[in-house]
Amino acid sequence: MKFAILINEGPYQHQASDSAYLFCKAALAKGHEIRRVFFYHDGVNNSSALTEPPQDDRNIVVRWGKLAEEHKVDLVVCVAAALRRGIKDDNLAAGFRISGLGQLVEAGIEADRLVTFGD
Amino acid sequence: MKFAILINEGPYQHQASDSAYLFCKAALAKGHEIRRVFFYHDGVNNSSALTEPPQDDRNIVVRWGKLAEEHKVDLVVCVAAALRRGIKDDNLAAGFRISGLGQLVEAGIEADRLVTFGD
Amino acid sequence: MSEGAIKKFMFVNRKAPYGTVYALEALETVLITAAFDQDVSLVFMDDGVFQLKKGQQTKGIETKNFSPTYRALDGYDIEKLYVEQESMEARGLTEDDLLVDVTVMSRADMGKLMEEMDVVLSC
Amino acid sequence: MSEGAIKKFMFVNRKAPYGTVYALEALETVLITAAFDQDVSLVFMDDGVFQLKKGQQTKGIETKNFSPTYRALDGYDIEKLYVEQESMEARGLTEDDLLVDVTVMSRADMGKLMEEMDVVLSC
Amino acid sequence: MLHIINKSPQERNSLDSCLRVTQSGAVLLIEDAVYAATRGNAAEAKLREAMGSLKVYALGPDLDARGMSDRLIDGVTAVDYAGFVDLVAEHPNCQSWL
Amino acid sequence: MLHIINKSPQERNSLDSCLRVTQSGAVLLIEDAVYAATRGNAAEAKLREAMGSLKVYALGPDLDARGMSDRLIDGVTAVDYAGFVDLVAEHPNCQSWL
Repeated sequence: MKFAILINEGPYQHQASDSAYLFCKAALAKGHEIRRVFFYHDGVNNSSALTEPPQDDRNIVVRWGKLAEEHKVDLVVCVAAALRRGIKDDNLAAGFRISGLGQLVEAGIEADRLVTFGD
Repeated sequence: MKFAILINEGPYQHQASDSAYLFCKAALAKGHEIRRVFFYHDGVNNSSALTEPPQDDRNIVVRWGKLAEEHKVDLVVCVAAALRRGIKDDNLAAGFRISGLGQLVEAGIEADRLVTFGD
Repeated sequence: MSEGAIKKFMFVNRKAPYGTVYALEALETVLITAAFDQDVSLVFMDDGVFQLKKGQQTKGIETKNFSPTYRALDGYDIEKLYVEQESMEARGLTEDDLLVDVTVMSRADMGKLMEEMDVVLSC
Repeated sequence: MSEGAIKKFMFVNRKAPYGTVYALEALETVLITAAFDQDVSLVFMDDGVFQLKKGQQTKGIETKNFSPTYRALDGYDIEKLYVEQESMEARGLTEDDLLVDVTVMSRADMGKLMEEMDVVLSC
Repeated sequence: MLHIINKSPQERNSLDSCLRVTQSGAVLLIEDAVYAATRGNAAEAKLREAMGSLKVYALGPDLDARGMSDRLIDGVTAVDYAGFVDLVAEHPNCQSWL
Repeated sequence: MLHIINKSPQERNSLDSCLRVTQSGAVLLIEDAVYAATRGNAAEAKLREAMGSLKVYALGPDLDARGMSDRLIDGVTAVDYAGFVDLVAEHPNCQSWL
């Protein structure tokens, strides 16, 4: 089955990004496809290349990038929300790309299910 | 009177930073002193130099910087929270400085009132 | 899915305007979804009904008043606006207080309508 | 204020752990405040009482379990931990369920205690 | 003590929690909390009851933004940001119920 | 339809709202919403009532993290993330009550 994921909150502040990541890992392990992960609202903050969590904590940004690389998951950051919050190509982490909201709608159309994680 | 301000949420997503800004402007207009504005939790995202809101919207980051310049307000971003969220000297907006949580405690001790804005 | 596929998208607005950005950024998604020629429904329930309140004046909070956008939805062929009756009543609002024409629905009918959707986005 | 001034700081914890970062980052502030030799009180009310629940096992959500920190507060001379009785009862918890020794207080006494503080931080 | 509430009374429990423990002082409603001070809101009864022992204020610019200024409950005082500053200064301490 | 709730029933109104409009299908409690499925919580009665018409699930890893696994209400099914995925796949559509 093809899933699309929408993440509305930034890393660390809310559990949303963690839950979404663990959902994606479980879905991939079951042989499902993650068609796209779309980052909206404060969710765009998940793509900051400058993030440096404490060494004994998870690195949410890097973790998403690795998942994308290993499983060819398309991580798309909403350009309008990103500009409002200071995410640009300059500080965009590996594995993410910036694009328009149309990518969310397209994912909703093409995927069998869209699952939202937020606050 | 000396005020200290604590801001726990990022710009745009929540009204907290807007309310805090308008409170500070009103306090300064009344002749009070803003001893320090401390940015914690997602509040650190208020200091991103890369923020570019739509032209017909307020620029929250620049607005804080101007207030700091005009009224010598000390804008301090918590280093631990900032590292978790990808705010560093590289992308720190004018008028802000990064320092430790001790600056919040010190502000709480030195100010007559500490007012918190958050979610 | 093939070219030209049409899905039923529902946007469930449950948050008040201005306190958070969700209402504003949800509208952006609604407009784009309509541009993709999808079947778009908007639901306003809980504090989301406040988004449609007439007379919003944002000058004092130095924030953009985006409420006129709801009036413009019609021009994008977005005509399915539903308000849950119980939510409206619990906030002292009537249809006359709202910026746009809506279909007022009971909570039971609202639940049934949600069941029929392909994609439900909560904002 | 002069050197060596001591103020009464209260941290009001009203949020559950893990769902948001507030509980964890509040603890960081608590420790620093104690390091400044201030008079520190911690209040746990509403869902904040869940922060003190025994038996937290975070491996399954791949997040750091910070609950042992509450046990360590004693070592930083942070000994004023207050739990509101009504909040605990509404969540099916008793003192035996908590990681640390606390003073259980009625809502009325909690309100009075807050009045006596110099700085109240809500997290 | 000044209690500052910024959440809608029907979305979150912060107003309820504040009123549960607070016996005296003042409550200032800002941001989405201003809905609590409007006629017909489900929170109206509990707010009126609280007004027996607490002074209640609501931030005017937040009422205006939400189109709710004309339905403020009698006995609640609307203040602007300058009034917000005065309230914080006049009370010996304050607390934001986040 | 699968309804996903992620907020504590005593902090926010999302569980109440969901149960108000939903007559059938399933509810999955994740993150802070798992407290709703624990014995002694003020939400227990309303959850038990909902279980008359809805199937209720709770995410095990979130119960574990909060130290609440041993007080899950009888009749609520704990699932892991794989079970979460199955629930989304099995139902024709889903909704997150944010």
